[in-house]
Amino acid sequence: MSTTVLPPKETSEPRPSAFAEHSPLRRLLSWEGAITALLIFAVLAASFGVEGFADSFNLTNAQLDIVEIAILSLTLTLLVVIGEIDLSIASNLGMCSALMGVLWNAGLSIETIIPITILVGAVAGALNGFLVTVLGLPSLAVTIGTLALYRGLAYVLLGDKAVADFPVDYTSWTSKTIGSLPIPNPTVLVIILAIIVGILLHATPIGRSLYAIGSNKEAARFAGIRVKRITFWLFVASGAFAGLAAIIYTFRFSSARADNANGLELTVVAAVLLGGVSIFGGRGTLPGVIVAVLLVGVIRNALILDDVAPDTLMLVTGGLLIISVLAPNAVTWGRERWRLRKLAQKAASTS
Amino acid sequence: MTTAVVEKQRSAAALLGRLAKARELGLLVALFLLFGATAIVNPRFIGVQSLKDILLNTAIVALLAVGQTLVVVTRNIDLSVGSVLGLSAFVTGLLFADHDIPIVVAFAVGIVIGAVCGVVNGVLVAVCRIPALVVTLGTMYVFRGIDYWLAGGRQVNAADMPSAFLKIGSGSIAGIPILPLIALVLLAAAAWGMRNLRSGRELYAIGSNPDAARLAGIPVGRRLFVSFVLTGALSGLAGVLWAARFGTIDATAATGFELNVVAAVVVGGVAIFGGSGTVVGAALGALLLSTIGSALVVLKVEALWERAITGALLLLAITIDRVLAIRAERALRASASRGATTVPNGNGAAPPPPPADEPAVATNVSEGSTRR
Amino acid sequence: ACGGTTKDSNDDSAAGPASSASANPDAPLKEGLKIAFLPKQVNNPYFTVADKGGEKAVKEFKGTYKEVGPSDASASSQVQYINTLTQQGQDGICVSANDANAVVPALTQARQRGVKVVTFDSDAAVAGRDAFVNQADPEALGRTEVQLLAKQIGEKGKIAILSATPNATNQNAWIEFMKDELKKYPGMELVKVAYGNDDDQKSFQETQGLLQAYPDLKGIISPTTVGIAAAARYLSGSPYKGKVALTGLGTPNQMRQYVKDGTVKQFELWDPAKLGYLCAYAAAALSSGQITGKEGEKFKAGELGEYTIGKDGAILLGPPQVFEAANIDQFNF
Amino acid sequence: MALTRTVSATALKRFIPLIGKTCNGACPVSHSEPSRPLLSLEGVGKTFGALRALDGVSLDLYPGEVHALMGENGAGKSTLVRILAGVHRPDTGVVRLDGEEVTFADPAAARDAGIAVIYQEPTLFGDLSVTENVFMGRQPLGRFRAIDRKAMRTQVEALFARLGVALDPDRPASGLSIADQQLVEIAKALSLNARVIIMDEPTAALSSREVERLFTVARTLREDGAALVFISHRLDEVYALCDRVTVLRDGKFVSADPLADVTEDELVRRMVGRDLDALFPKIDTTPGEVALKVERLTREGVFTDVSFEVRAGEIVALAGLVGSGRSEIARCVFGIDKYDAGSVTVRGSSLKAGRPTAAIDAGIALVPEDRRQQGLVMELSIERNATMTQMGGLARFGLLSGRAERARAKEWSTRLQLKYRRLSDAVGVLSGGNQQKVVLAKWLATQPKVLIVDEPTRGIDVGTKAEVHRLLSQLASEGVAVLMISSELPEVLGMADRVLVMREGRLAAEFDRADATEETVLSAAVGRRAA
Ligand SMILES: Nc1ncnc2c1ncn2[C@@H]1O[C@H](COP(=O)(O)OP(=O)(O)OP(=O)(O)O)[C@@H](O)[C@H]1O
Ligand SMILES: Nc1ncnc2c1ncn2[C@@H]1O[C@H](COP(=O)(O)OP(=O)(O)OP(=O)(O)O)[C@@H](O)[C@H]1O
Ligand SMILES: [Mg+2]
Ligand SMILES: [Mg+2]
Repeated sequence: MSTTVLPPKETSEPRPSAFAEHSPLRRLLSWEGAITALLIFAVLAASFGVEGFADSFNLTNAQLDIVEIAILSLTLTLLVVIGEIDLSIASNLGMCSALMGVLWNAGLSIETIIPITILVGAVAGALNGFLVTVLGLPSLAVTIGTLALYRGLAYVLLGDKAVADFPVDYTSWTSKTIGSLPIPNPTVLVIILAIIVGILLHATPIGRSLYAIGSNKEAARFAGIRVKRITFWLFVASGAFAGLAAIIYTFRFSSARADNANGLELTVVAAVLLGGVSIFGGRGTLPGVIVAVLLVGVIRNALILDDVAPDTLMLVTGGLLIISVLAPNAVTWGRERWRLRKLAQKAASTS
Repeated sequence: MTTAVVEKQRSAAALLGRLAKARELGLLVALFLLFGATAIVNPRFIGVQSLKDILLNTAIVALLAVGQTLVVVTRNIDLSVGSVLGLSAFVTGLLFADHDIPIVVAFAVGIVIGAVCGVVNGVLVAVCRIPALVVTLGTMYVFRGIDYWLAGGRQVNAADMPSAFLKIGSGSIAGIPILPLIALVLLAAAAWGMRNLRSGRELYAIGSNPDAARLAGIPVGRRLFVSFVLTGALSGLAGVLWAARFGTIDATAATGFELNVVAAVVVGGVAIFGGSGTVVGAALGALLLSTIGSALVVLKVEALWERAITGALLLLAITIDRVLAIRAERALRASASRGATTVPNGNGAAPPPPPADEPAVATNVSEGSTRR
Repeated sequence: ACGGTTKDSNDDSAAGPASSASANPDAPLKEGLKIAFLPKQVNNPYFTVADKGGEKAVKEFKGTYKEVGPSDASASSQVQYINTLTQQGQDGICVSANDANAVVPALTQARQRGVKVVTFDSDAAVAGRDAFVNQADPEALGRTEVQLLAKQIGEKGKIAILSATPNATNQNAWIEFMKDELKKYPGMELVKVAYGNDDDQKSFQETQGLLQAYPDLKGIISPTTVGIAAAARYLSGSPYKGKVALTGLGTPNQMRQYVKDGTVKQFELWDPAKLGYLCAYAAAALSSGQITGKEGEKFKAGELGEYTIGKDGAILLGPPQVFEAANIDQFNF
Repeated sequence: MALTRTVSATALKRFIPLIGKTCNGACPVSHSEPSRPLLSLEGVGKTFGALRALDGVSLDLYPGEVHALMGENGAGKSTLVRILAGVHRPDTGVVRLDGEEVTFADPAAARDAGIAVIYQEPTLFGDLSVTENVFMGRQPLGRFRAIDRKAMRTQVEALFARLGVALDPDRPASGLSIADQQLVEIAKALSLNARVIIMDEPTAALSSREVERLFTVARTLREDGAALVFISHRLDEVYALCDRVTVLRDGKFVSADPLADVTEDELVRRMVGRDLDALFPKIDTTPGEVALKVERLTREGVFTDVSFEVRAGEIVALAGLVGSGRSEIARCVFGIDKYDAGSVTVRGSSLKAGRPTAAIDAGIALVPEDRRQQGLVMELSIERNATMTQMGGLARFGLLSGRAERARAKEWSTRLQLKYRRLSDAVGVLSGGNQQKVVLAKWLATQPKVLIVDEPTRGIDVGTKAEVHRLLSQLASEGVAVLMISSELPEVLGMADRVLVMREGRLAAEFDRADATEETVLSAAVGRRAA
């Protein structure tokens, strides 16, 4: 259809402004920019102010400390962007870890256990997805339910036992670094996954539709976006990532236990929100979340290394989370005040 | 036709209303079945002592569920209740241990601490407009951090507290344990207020449609603020009661308790996205969950299964809720006849019927051609 | 399993760094040793007392003491602290492991970097530490608890155990010995092992449930301080007070109330301060080269006197203290 | 409940404002006036970001008048209403009530001052009963400051009787049709006994009977001395009800006159700022192949056994009463809802039910009736909204580039003469008419073969309306099959090649352009033989 629908008459082209579209200035003022600056500052401060921080042994371990958080935050970002939430991820991780123990004890090979674990994680995610999409239940309520259910199943599976005799080839893989660089293997995995998820979210039609879904599900449906299907599969992905995180966790600690990663979901949620993803959906970027995970990791590591007490750590974690949302609000508020004051001055001077 | 239609609509609405009440009814039925089934296995489960114990176990979580309902109906959530409880409980214990304060002062201090925490949450949510989930997730860490900092590894024991105070936690008045009595009184007050006070109804309005609430002149910020402060105060009170009940308090008291509370509220039929649900439902939800906990022990179910069963029940509760709601909606749609919303002689009302020859058409004919 | 890595094909031989150095029993304790205490969880009063004991010891041998630890009792956060302690170049770490296995890789790394690792209260896998300060011989503890209860109930009737979490290593070891000891008492029947998850409310509820499920229950053993306190509180406020015997492991401060009001007759516990004290000396002895952790080596632990390392590097603190109305006021922890 | 105005002093009764035609709003009320304005705005300005929504606007409202506020989409009418209602505070200028300068801190303050507002978008509480909705925040109180439910119920019944509404007061507000929602809003405003009643497009979703009923009520209120502000894009309604008219253009005051002094053409010229072209610029086309064929389509309880076809180059209108099921058919054809029986065929190949993606692939586009909820994602930018339907096509190797999106969005906003500041602005800040253009852009960019438009000009000003009509006509002439659902009969008669009439979920009649008249279409819609 070669439409020349309407003869272009007077066009209302916007004047180019200093704040054009994607100007670097604008980007810097965004939350992602601010938090990146904060990260750089934190790294510099830690390197110079905290003894032993910049050491490669410490850096490697600092990365390992946030591997599972990073993996879980990838899919949680997608879910929060579409306005859903998955609080069952850590329980799912625990259940998958317990399952690994059971399967290992049953004599299955690790090579078989790994895909089964990811699959079971995905199935657990699919249950969330089913309840949310088919029955239309709010994901917050559903995943609080499965949070209890999956953790409970973990105990049912492995009970009071711990399975610890996983093969050394696998358990030591998690702490091996790439050559002499301070980059352990799991970090490489996280980077690959982050790139994949990042491209999916920011450069593909599906990623774009996630923002539409997060802002207005009905309008998204009317635009031909398969809201339910996408939602369902994101929950499945979230479950599969939890399964993957379970494998890494279990190998990293060489310990399959039912209480693995207990309570980790709140840390992940906090990291995602700190990364600038709106809890109401429709807003947020993956780089922001990655930076937030790194920031949390760096701050924790540096403070622990500096012998700061856990109560301070908690205050910092909570405070950071609140400030992350408070700061942008305050900036907007301040700008508005400034604008009104200027208007009032102008009115006063003209009259 | 008109009355018939209205009648139909009425009955459908009544059905919906009944369903809302059915929620509480359903919980009662579930409780009844649970007690019955467990009693068959072990008759002592419905003995006086056992019932007392169950009520005692429920009292504190029910109190928190009532508070949580106040915020959840406004489309908010308070995840910091566990931390507030822990902080208030520890400070109460500390004051007893180090300063020998009178019991009344302990209650006052606990409630004030809770209220102050509520003020922090309230300001951040209502004034700074930060989503409650984020705020209270943050303050959950912050309040607990303060608790840890105050405690510094200390523990307060029953011996440090006056026995009159500890009596509140386990004693009875006229055979009824005190703790549930306190919870019941506050529950009744909250239930009455939520139903009969303007401000109570306004909480529902805010949760149902926040923008419209603002336009309707409801002081949304103030209401949210007050509901967070009340929730905080209730958590603070719960902290004092916790100290009285458990006798041993350290900084970790009630860690993770917020999930139990939210679960009780959800099982109690309070919509997680606001607008509907009652405090009575929430309290019944709390009662059901703690009864399940006790019943599983009595039924000698493997302890490992308990958590899984709780989770499954939670899912079951919201699923049943949802299915019922869908049915009710369908009933409503089926009964509402098409295009019958405007009725010429509705209720034999005063205004004269429009001229019979003017068709009621969904057209607003311009240029005034049909309007003579 | 078809050709992959299975449990059978995987004969694990992940031994820690072999301590090749030989012990010099006459070496003096070094001054200025940096000894860190890493409890399961900070803010846990039991560990606070234990660590205080450690601090006292470290002061005695003029070292630098510090206590760090996670706010939640999870293995992963403990690992984070082990790594930082390693990074900080501590001379010795006294750790109570949340998960016997999960801490091993981190501890192994620490030991490779010259840090001496002594576990206390809750052991890590042997490969991960140089020595383990055992608060009580699991066998003795398990058996004495049964004996304490047997005496109180006249060796007859149903009994239950209220434990901590289902996978608490300590408790499970003790429970095994309790079961074994019970074989000697044909009149006593263990009807259930309940788990209070070291959570006060849960333990309380479990006690209540036990009594409903087994109305003719005669006694409860709770080998965990949280559990016994909760159970005592339940009993003291219920008609079962005085009728159901309760014993186990508890701190005198928590239990004083219930011993005095007659709910509990006897219970036992080691002195956690001594545990920490001994652990600090063991770490110092290791760091100074007095011992290497081999069976049979001896070292002096300040005012506690001389200790000999037993099998698998275990150092036994000594018999537990039994508390009762007559002596409870002499203790404050 | 007594709805009569108690304030109505005899002096105010039957007052008809007589203001000189040339008076330009800001001019002071002359001394010969029998009354001073009840409510007035002076030089009010309001800025959103960099957008000047209102710029020095003045307005005088006298007791006993119905004052029309007119202007194109985005002229600033709703913004002015929100200022009067205390939702926004003006950046500049003053509001006077009874000659006193006032500042409304919040909507409650305005309400307490006697100002009632019916907003453009219904603002109901879905979970609460209709009764509670009417009285929220001002429930009658009984003992212990508890809500007196009985009194509340009686008052609501009286209100509904007065409005002739047969709604169950106890049913929850969720699930009410838009018309019913609007009626509840009106009842709410009436219950306030307000001195100033502002109605922002209250009739957009009402049937003519409901409109007439509303007008009767409005006239009574006027008799009783209230001041009414009435906003509508329908000139006939304005002329039927109003006494004076204030026109806004681009946020600026244009004129304020007694309606009797302004002709329709003049009014339109003032609003648009230029002469309008023909209102229904229908281009004659010869229909081609059958593009959309609907056979015996049924959705239980909604519509039954509906068959029709639309040919390429043809505009087929679907007329009928509100709630006759027209929108539901569109939803089913497009795959939003599933149908229970029947089939939909697009250019020879049958369409899978319940799959909007399949419909889009087959070349169907649906411009839905509720643009805020269904048409647009308000928080997203104009460009994202405009390209939302073509992301697959814009992607290269599965990846999208922002540049391609922007180019595509720019192309279409230029074609449709969209008024915007930046393409990256959220679409929510646009005015209603411009939002509708974004919806059109997003679907036209898919180059559809079958275009379904549901109430394409609802809430759109005359100028934009004419543009939309020209657009539809041009699309048809280019071979697009257009199915137009509309509640505006002139639009139906002016644009359609064929008119299908729905009644109670069934297809009641079909008329050719030549046979379709107001009489025939109306009769078919209500089920009577043409007189
Ligand atoms: N909250 C807001 N933020 C930013 N811009 C706004 C806001 N509200 C209105 N606007 C802008 O102000 C201008 C005037 O809008 P307004 O809603 O008053 O128009 P209107 O005359 O009511 O139009 P319509 O007839 O379409 O309802 C529009 O350009 C609109 O985009
Ligand atoms: N949002 C809604 N919620 C509940 N019922 C609705 C809603 N919208 C429409 N309905 C009902 O669905 C039925 C069919 O409505 P539909 O919108 O298809 O009719 P229509 O002929 O297109 O009328 P309209 O001119 O209002 O669009 C009506 O009974 C109507 O009241
Ligand atoms: Mg408007
Ligand atoms: Mg419609």
